[in-house]
Amino acid sequence: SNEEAKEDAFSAIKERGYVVMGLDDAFAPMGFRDENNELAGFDVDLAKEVFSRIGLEVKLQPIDWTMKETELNSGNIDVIWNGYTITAERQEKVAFTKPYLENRQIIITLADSPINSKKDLEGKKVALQSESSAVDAIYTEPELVESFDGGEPIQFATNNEVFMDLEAKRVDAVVADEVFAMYYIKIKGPEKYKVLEEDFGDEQYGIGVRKSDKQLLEAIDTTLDEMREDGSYKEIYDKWFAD
Amino acid sequence: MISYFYRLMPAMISGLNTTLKVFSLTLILSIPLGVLVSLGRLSKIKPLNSAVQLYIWVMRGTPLLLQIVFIFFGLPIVGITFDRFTAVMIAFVLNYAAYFGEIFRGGIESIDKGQYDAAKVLGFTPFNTFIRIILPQVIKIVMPSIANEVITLIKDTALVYVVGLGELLRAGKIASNRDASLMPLVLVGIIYLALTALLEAIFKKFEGRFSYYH
Amino acid sequence: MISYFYRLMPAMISGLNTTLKVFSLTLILSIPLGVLVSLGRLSKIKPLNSAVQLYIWVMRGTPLLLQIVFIFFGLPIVGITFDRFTAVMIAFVLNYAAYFGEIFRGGIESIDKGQYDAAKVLGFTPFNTFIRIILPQVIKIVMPSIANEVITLIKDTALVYVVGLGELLRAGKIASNRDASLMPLVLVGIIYLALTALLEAIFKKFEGRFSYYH
Amino acid sequence: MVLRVENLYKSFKDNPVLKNVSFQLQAGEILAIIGPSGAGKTTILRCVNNLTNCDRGTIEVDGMYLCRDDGSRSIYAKQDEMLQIRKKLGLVFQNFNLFPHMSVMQNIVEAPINVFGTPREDAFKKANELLKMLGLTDKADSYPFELSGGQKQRVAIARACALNPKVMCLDEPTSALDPELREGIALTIEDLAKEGIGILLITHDMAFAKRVAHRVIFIDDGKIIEGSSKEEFFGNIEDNRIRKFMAL
Amino acid sequence: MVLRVENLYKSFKDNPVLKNVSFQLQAGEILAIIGPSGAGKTTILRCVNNLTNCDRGTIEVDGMYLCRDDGSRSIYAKQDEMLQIRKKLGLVFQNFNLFPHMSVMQNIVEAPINVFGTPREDAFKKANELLKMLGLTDKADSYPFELSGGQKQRVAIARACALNPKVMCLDEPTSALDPELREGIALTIEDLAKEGIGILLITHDMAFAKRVAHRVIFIDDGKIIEGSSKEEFFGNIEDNRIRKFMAL
Ligand SMILES: Nc1ncnc2c1ncn2[C@@H]1O[C@H](COP(=O)(O)OP(=O)(O)OP(=O)(O)O)[C@@H](O)[C@H]1O
Ligand SMILES: Nc1ncnc2c1ncn2[C@@H]1O[C@H](COP(=O)(O)OP(=O)(O)OP(=O)(O)O)[C@@H](O)[C@H]1O
Ligand SMILES: [Mg+2]
Ligand SMILES: [Mg+2]
Repeated sequence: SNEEAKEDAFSAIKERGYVVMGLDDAFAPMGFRDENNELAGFDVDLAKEVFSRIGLEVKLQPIDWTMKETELNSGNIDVIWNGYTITAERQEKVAFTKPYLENRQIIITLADSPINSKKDLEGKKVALQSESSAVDAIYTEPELVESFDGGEPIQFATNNEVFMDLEAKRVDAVVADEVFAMYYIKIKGPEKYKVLEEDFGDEQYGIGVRKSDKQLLEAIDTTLDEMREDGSYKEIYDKWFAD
Repeated sequence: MISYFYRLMPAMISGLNTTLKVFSLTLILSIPLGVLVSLGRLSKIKPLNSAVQLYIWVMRGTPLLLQIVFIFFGLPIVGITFDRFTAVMIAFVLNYAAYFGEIFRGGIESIDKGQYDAAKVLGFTPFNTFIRIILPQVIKIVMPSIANEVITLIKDTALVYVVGLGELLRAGKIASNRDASLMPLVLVGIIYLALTALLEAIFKKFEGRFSYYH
Repeated sequence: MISYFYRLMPAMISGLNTTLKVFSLTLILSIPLGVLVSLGRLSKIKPLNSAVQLYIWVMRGTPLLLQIVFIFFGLPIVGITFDRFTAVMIAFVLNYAAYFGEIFRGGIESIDKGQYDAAKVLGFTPFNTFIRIILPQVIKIVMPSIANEVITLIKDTALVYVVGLGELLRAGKIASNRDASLMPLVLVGIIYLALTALLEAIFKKFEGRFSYYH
Repeated sequence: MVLRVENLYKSFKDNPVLKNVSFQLQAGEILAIIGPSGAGKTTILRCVNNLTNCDRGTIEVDGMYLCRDDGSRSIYAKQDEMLQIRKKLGLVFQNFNLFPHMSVMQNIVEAPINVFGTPREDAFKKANELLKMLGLTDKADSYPFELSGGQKQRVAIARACALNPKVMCLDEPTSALDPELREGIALTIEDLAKEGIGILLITHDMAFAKRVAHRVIFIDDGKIIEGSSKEEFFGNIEDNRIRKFMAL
Repeated sequence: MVLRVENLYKSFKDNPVLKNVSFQLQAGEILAIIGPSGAGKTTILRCVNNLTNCDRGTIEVDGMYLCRDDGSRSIYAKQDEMLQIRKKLGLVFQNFNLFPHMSVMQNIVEAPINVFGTPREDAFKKANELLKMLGLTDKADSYPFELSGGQKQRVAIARACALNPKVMCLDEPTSALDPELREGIALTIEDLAKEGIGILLITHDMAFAKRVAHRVIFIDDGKIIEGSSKEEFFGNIEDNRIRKFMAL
């Protein structure tokens, strides 16, 4: 495709002085609007710091998550940075930085649920967010998925609805990003939920850039490494995820 | 690309299945209900008239999406729980009946008063007058507006995603996200176009059947 | 809850701003365009008629969402680039003109042929016949169907999220996700209801203005 | 007596159109109502057929009260009673009001079959007889928009005659008809009267009124000016206004 | 000569309605067309006013060809020429075709103001004169649905008279009118003729034709059976068919 042929845009970005970062503004706590209608979140804070070290301002551009790769490759945005899980299919379309955050797909039930392990999910209704990496994660164990009530998971547009359906008791368990789930549970009251010990495996968040933008990729990777060493990464991490 | 489309087909067909089920059930139930709504809206019985106006206001005044959310996620809070498909059908039928009702009302109001007079004089009951004299003339007039709503409906079925039912557009989005490609959405577009072409052909046939008189 | 709603208001108002901008611009442009579309659709000039039919088919046959995606993300591939808002407006106006066009067509077709005869005999040009004799009678007939589409439009504006523009429903969803609560969506529903009540009042007034004759 | 109208009043907005109209119609009688345009003739027929509510007055049809003056306003019959009264009444509209979506034949048989439960075959037979009598046999399958003015008018007459009312009202039934057809209509009306049907006929055609009516009433500005048997009426017009009206 | 119709043919589907109709109309002449219902009278007027396309034949209006037979079919005038020809023609419809969304006054002044560019005041003045002449002054602000049959018919006549055509066509202009008003219409028509307008009049009212026409043509089954001056026509009817038609 024509992406490979494109020039490295780094010098052009440097010249204009800002980088456009695409994010889904409904994805708490990675990127979302706070009560003052300002964009906030872990990714937002992290990106601001990274790019200020590179010497660039950040323009935050909310996008529809379905359109993220298209937005990137058509040049509307320069980076996708919003809890963007690294997968093989995506690597064909975009270049990923080194992983900057670990995530797990955890299983949550209501506190009084008899479910205590993956095995107990047999014959039960399980919900998760569609188009999320939770879907890929559970299908790493296809027999288990087939044993669910209905032979497949129930998919909702957002994790918010996934949890609401759990509360309405129409599903017995949900599988969700640890990052989001912990945020949600914290708001709703941890005593209402139970997180199983077993999970559906790890995954990694990376930052996506155009394949031609090798210099930008390089610069982000180097800066993130620096920040891990000097402790500023941990500072931002603690702000959002420490209890 | 053809072979890629081919690989997408099973998921699409399973999505299409839900789409068509919601579509046809909604039509079958909401069109007759819409006729009743229009009659209620035109009724001179004050409380009935006001109730129907309120109903139309709420149904048109909030997005169908929110209505589904309310019926599916909101009602359980007060102890009324429907399964997914039932909740969706209730919301769709109630919503579309309001729109159809207003279309029929417009048609009914544009019928010459002399037609009612003639029917009355011939001894037709109000019911028979409506069924045999007014409705056939109304249908001719409102057909293009009805077609608009029906074609909107085929695409509105996509809203069932909110209760976790998979349908055509969702199948396309899932594939699009997975393969980081817009092609599945293009395929969905083609399928919608084909369905619409079919519907338009049906409506044209219908309009033809009514064009024998001026 | 009131104080919670109060805190949500700034975000809602900023969303509402986009909603209303898209809504009013679309109306102002697509209703006159819709009248032209209906005339093209009724034209006896074969190529024009076919072109308009094709246009209506494509516009109604694919979801507005996909049309926005196509204009914003698809056209740049062939070198035509619009900014977000322009792309949205093009898609909305073209889409709604098709729906309005079909509604007007229904109205025009239901006008008694004698009205054209009378206008012709009095020497009216086709243009004047349409503007002075036909259109005023058509508007009376199609008002309820037009109201349907206008009220749908106010909610369809939510689709601008696909190009990343924030609007009312989006603002509600963001707050709903952030606060893990349905309340922001309830607030959005209330705002939509208020807007619809306003629109319905306007339409009622309009219908009243036309009810002086049968 | 098949129809009795007493002290009928009717206004549109502030415009009084009927001012104390009273008359009676016997079974088998042909009563012509004549009078200038806008006098209120059509309004009388509309009141008698319950298409317009009167303000005051009593209307009695074949022993049943359609409405009854109670001293301050007019009380109308209940719905089921009204349906029964309606079946005793027939009306041919001045502007025909044919059903545009039905063929001539359907226009005629729809009511007999669906309202009176006449067997389909009988209804079609009767309709064919009427069409033949009115010279419309070849138009049975045409739609109203394909008919000439006089053809529409004849279909409207056939449609009303297909039911067997006690009182038949005809509003200008010959306005679009040539002299030849007018004679046909006159014969048809006389046949109906012979069957005991009371005929209420509005016409501007003095020759036609003279030809067919048993009795004539003249109405002007919402009031009955003179009413008498045909011979008296045409032979001996005393009122100046009427003389002027007729003197052409 | 303001109107010439030659060899006019017209069929609806397979039903031939006009079969070789030819006649001429002079300026200031009043020509009555009489004949039975369904004979094709309205169809002739519709062809002359270009509301229906004829199959064959020539129609010439005041020196301009509306359509011209070229030996196999009829060639119609171009659009701009047609608009000019149209301004020479006026028509009162059998079923009036008033504009329901306009008051009586608006119905009358709309065309003079918007088509002929008559100054508003002049148009209203003329309209008021016409309304007065036709006894409708108090109905100027009424809407068509508020009018009686005869009132509608008079508005239709006023609307056509407000323009000054070369040829005025009237389709049963007195069908809903009483004898008094008929005389008024007769005078109106004579006034128009005196101004040099050619009048084409369809009527079933033989007395009216006798009263007002200079010349009469009788049409039956799409063919002209006889045409002659009024005196000859009414004095000396040779054709059996016509005698039967008139003998009532
Ligand atoms: N649109 C049409 N389609 C088919 N047939 C038609 C149409 N218009 C008229 N006709 C037929 O053409 C014939 C002549 O009609 P036309 O209206 O010219 O009659 P007319 O002489 O004016 O009669 P009347 O005195 O009853 O008005 C009639 O038999 C009628 O049924
Ligand atoms: N719906 C209405 N609203 C207001 N005025 C009306 C209405 N219907 C009739 N009128 C008025 O009532 C009067 C009587 O009308 P009606 O139709 O009874 O007259 P008519 O005697 O039948 O006259 P014609 O011989 O012209 O048909 C007229 O002046 C008319 O303008
Ligand atoms: Mg009348
Ligand atoms: Mg005619």
